[in-house]
Amino acid sequence: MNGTMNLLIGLAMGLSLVALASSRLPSVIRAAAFQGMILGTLPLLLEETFHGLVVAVAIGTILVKGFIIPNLLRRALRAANIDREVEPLLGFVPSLLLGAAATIGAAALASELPLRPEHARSLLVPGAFATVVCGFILLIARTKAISQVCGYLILENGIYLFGLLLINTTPLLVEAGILLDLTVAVFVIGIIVDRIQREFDTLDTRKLNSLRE
Amino acid sequence: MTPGWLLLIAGVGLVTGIFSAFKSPRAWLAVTLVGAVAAFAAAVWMLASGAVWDWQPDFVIGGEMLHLQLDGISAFFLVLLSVLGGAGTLYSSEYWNDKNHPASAPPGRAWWNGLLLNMGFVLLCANGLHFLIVWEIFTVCAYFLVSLERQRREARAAGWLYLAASHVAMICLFAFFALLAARTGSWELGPMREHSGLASLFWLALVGFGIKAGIFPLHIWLPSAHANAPSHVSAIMSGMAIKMGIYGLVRFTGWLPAPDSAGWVVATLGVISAVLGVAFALGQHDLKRLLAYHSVENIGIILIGLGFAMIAASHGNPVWGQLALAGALLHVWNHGLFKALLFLGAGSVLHATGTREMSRLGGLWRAMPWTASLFALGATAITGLPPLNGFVSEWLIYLGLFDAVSAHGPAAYAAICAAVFLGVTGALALACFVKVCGVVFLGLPRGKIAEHVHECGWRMRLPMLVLGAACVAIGLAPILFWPALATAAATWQPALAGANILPSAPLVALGAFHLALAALVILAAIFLWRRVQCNGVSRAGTWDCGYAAPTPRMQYTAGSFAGIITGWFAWILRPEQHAHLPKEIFPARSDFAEHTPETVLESVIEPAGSLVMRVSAAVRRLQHGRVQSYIFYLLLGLAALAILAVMGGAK
Amino acid sequence: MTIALDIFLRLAVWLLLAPLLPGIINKVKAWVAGRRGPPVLQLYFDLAKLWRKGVVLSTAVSPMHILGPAMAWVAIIAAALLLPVGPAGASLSFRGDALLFVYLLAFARFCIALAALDTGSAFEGMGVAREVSYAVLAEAAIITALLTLCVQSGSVSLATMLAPSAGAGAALLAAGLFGVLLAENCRVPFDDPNTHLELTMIHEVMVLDHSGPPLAAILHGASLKLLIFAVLLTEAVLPLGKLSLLQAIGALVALVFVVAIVIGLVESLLARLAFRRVPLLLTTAFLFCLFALLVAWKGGMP
Amino acid sequence: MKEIFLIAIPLLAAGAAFAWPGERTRPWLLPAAGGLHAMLALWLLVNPPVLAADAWFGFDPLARAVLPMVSLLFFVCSIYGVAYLQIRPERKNRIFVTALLVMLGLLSLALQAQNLGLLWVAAEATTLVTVPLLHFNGTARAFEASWKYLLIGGTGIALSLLGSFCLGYASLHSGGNGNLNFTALVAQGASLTRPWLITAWVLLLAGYGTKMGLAPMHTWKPDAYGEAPGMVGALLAGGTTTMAFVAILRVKQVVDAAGAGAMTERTLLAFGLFSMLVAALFLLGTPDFKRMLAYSSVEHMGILAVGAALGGAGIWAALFHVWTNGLTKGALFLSAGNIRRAAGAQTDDKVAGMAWRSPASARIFVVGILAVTAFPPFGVFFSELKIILATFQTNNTFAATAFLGCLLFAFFGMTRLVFAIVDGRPRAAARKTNERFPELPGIIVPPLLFLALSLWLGLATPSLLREAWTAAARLLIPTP
Repeated sequence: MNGTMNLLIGLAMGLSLVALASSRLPSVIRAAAFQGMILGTLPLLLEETFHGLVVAVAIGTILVKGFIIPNLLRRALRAANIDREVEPLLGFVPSLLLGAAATIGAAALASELPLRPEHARSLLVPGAFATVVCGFILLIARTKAISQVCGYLILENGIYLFGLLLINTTPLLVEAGILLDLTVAVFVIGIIVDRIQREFDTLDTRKLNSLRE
Repeated sequence: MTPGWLLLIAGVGLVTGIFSAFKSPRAWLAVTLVGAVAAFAAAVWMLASGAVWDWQPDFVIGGEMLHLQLDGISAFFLVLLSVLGGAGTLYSSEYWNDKNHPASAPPGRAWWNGLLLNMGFVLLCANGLHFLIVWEIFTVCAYFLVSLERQRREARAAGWLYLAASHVAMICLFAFFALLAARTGSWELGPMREHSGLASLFWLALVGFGIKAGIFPLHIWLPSAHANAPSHVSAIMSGMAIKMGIYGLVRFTGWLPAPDSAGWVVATLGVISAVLGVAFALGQHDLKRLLAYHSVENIGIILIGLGFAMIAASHGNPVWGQLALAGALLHVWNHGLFKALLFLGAGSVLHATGTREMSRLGGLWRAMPWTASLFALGATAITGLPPLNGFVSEWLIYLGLFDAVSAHGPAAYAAICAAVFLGVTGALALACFVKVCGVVFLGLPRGKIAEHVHECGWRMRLPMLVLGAACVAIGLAPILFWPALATAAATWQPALAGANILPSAPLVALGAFHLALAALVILAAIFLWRRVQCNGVSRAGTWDCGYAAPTPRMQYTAGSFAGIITGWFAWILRPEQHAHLPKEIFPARSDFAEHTPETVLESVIEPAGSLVMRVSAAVRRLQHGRVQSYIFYLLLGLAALAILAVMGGAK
Repeated sequence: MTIALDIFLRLAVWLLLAPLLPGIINKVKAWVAGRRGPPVLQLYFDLAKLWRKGVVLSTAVSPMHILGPAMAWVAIIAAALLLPVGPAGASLSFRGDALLFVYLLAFARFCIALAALDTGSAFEGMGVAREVSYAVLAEAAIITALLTLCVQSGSVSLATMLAPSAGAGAALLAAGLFGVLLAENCRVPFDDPNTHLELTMIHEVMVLDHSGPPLAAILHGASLKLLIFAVLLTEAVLPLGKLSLLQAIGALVALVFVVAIVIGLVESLLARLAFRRVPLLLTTAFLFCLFALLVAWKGGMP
Repeated sequence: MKEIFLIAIPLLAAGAAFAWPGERTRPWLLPAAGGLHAMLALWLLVNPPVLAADAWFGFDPLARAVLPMVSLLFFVCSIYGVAYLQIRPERKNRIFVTALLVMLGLLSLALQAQNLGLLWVAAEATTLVTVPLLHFNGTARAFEASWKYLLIGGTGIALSLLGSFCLGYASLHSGGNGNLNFTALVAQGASLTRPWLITAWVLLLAGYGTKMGLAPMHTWKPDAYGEAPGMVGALLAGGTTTMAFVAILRVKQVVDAAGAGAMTERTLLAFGLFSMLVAALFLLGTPDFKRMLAYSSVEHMGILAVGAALGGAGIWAALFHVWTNGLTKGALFLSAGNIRRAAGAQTDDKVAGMAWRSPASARIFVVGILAVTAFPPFGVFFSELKIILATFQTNNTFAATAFLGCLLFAFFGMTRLVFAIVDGRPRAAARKTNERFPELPGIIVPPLLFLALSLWLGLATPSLLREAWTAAARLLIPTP
């Protein structure tokens, strides 16, 4: 069980690096979506017995993170007729190196933190931290609004991964909160992206700096 | 009728004045004057009886019980406040009336009453929190009064500078009172001399109150505020508002223990303020700015007295300390009276001519004999010349200093310096006021402005007469005012209460001498006048050594007059000169102009300010609108937080 | 009643003797220059003549032009009354009168200066500017001198301050006070009372426009001031308190006479200083007084 | 269970507003719901209900100490809102009114939440519901502001979720049963696993600090406050930030109970002072008077953080400051909104002489600035004085010095800008139109009400409130 999980988490970590290295927006979106789907299946692996609510969470996550949001993003991409190139503030290679460094750092940090015996051999904690940091790098190092949304998605994925630690004990309200909020957040972001497009004729957030000192 | 009721009448009068300020100027005038008279009566009552009026109603404001107290020191200052307040009220009813200033006169009246009311409350408050509250409200009222002419850029700038400097003072007082409350566990004020942990708080009080008082390096706000305010406001600011700083220092040096070096520092600051204040005054060409610098000078004189009184108090109560204290306190009154008189006179000149530039005035005595003679009286008084009041207080301080010297105590060396500098200050002030009186009122009118002047009306003249009469009265009969002085001095440090210092300062003899001198001066003047009339008078132009066509423009100007002395002080005055001197055989038009900058403000404060602004500009560039960087800042904050959390052994 | 008589008599002596001093000085100057010179009593004649003369007033002046000299004259007389005459003491004496004495002279200066500025003439402005500026330094010197006397005697009353012997610093104090005397009374090397080049004068230029009785008041006041300073100098240096009354008065008169002669000699032998050197000389006088103070301080240490 | 109506009333009203057909009558729902809410909140303030032991939300002492302020703030703003929406008929108000009411409901929920998870959900939902409020004006600048608000605020709120998980794991690791109720967490006390606890604190402080606007996470604030309508700014500055502050206080309670009080105090003090410093530096030079209010808000958040770092007396003073700052800011934002409309611009190179163009608003603005810069007798003076007193009582002389220095520079910056806008000659373009901005009672009375409230809070702090703050402080710092 743990082996499969670690494999999937490793895959998810790899996908964040893929997102960092992608030079085209659709592949970034695809990486994020695939990562979301992988994470969606994890709750099923955690439980010995299939709890109804857990199944619902898993299906919901897969649907939202894997299909709805990527579709929304693709729609925005098409509707706005955006140039599909990712314009990085920080080059791909440095981003990738940073992402790798972050992964190693996250693993190191995770080994500092005490874990319960059942989590001790799992990649959950380092995976979560690494994904969060990769999300941050995408948020900081990319100029296009859509790639930032993807960064934010990856960040949320990392947090979700971490939340799996608590899935047994905490009421699922927290998880439901993520799904709900994430959906609405991206929905709103989508609208705004749409509006930005209309107002500024570009999705380049570098143009969004009329509010300044 | 008890002091409490009188104070109530005063308060009610001033408050109703605020409300009637907008509707009925006459009602305002009446109730405000009634308030001033009532406050005066209450203060005189307390000074005469030597008792303390203490009122603690069951009434909470801001979480603290109201506690008002009128003791010797506060009554002493309240007398001055009520006299100047009353005089300024009457004066402003003509000077700043609705006809000339339709927009600013009504709010001006309201702020005026607010100022008087809150200064009165500062004197009465015996609770630190309430002291701070009314102190700040009085500052704000003064700010709105200084910048009453809001359409003038200089008035606004002067007002802001005042507000900013006052806020620095406020911050110091914030810290002072909060520390006091934290260390004593209560906001109640009162004597706590044995609480030796409070001594170091003196420095905060010195800066806080010192800014208000206009001690030399902290005086930066004072010249422009006094120059740009309406003259009745300048009078109350210079006569009373800066004295509130002195009140604070006197009050808290009396109530709290002071560090050993406090007296020395105060006296040193006093000497610096006195000499440099008058030096800067000499460099001014703006009548009101010049008077403003004399406030710095006189605050210096007061501080010399106070400083030596503190030194004496820390060395066990020698009589010379009491002399210095009495001199300082009397100088508070005196300076309030003659400075207000001078500012009101300057206001009258400004009212008549529309300019404060001395180089455009001259020969005003013809059109404004009352103003000219009352101004001359004030000038004589502020120069500290007998037989007027300025001399009496300086004389007391001198006696204290001389006794300190002959006592051969540790303060003797300092007293030598202080006495010599006090003498120098007196001589410089004399030079300065000869210049003012001569340039503004004597000689011939310098420009067209001075040709259409008119004397002010009785409502402006009467306050000046009252103030002038007070100056003369204190000068001629100082002994009458001695009980008030003794009560206030005894309240400062009860240890000083026992000794009678009149043998060391024979005020009766001095008063008699002054009286005789005044009588003789008048007699001699009349005698000589009649002799001249008897011998016959013929009129001719001023003899100009043979020059055929003298014009008023050839008169000595204020700048040339002060040139010798400002040359001695050029190291600090740093005058800016613009000269086109005649060169050729047939010289072209030439001119020479000299301007004395605000050295402390322009060479210290402004560079420091622009440094801060450069830092601010650099930091503000970080908010450049790029959201990526903003998220990066967030990450940096997170990292800093993590380091901070792990630091300090959070294992 | 006796006090009134006392005051009256002293007043008469002061007023009558004062104009003698300039006469002596002029005689000495004439003698050094090999001239016969004006009579010693010349100033008396001048004053009498001026007192009877009519007055020419500038069209610019205010009443201050006439009142000023009168007030200054009274102030100088009042100062004279505070000054003790040897062991006879002063008619009016109280603690702190030394300071009153200094400030009375300042008051006189104030009045004369205003009366001068009244004419609106550039020359008189110049003179007043110089007068009040140099007075600053003279004031510092004279306050220091008073402090010296105060340290020596432990008193702040002229009558007792001037009684004891001057002690070790006498010579220094004499030098300092002599400098102040020359400056305050506008003698060479600070000023030249005889010159008629307006640009170079201090005191004389201030009274250019005065005439008749006011001028008489000014001249008489000036001579009285000179006498006051001479007496002050003498008493500050000489231990008059130790002598009997007659001896003391004799010594006083003799020394005042000597002072007058020295002034005359100085005026004959020295040239007037350039104006920018004047502060230097006055500072020197101040320093003499200060050193005298330090000497007295050390001497007075218990 | 009356406290549930604090949440239900606004949400029901929001539903009604969404369905309401009349564009002109819909705004009246705001004061109606706001008034009911305020009455209920005040009633609960006077009669605090007993809190059920395991309740997910409830009117506990901390909610009692701050919620009535938010309610009052909303009520007065809603009065303003009616007049404001009437003078802006060109914008459809369905979403605006609905979102405002939802926001009130969510704020009531978040302030009452007794569970870490529920608190987070409410906070996140508040973030989302703010977005339509921010771009009510529909300008390009408003969209930019909303975008930044959402991205930075979203990141912050994500961090706080991660922090919540860490705290949950700390509880789980030390043998807890996964109950994230604050009482349960506090009960675990020192047994909470230390490294997770610290990680949780760092993330939660950064996350809710972003929401609150502590530097350097404050960057969304000037943009959002600068572009939002005045009343939204007031609600953000007085309501949302209060919610974030309360969240931090609640977490601090848990971390303190676990014995890491020194760390929470150190970090809060450092971030509080840093925020004040940054705000002071920005205030010195900013030319835009609405952004100025945002920096002032950053400064006051710093003050709150400093207060929270100073133990019981400090927390008491900070709760006091929540009231005084929130209500005084209300007057400032509303009058600044009026001035902004009257002038048509918001920087000092375009705006001057507003004392003539909109005299009442300009006067309220000046008085409000003096009030917010701690001039007595307004409330902020008293609360800041209490905080300074607390710094001295805890011997934090350095903190006191830095605190006072920052106050001073902030004062310089703010008065400079405000007087430049209020006084002076109106700019040439503005002079040409020469018409006065119609200052209807509906947009003048609410800010005046705020000033009156601020005055009343300072001069005559009701003993009821004092007692409520004391109870809250005692809840957070049990040992005095």
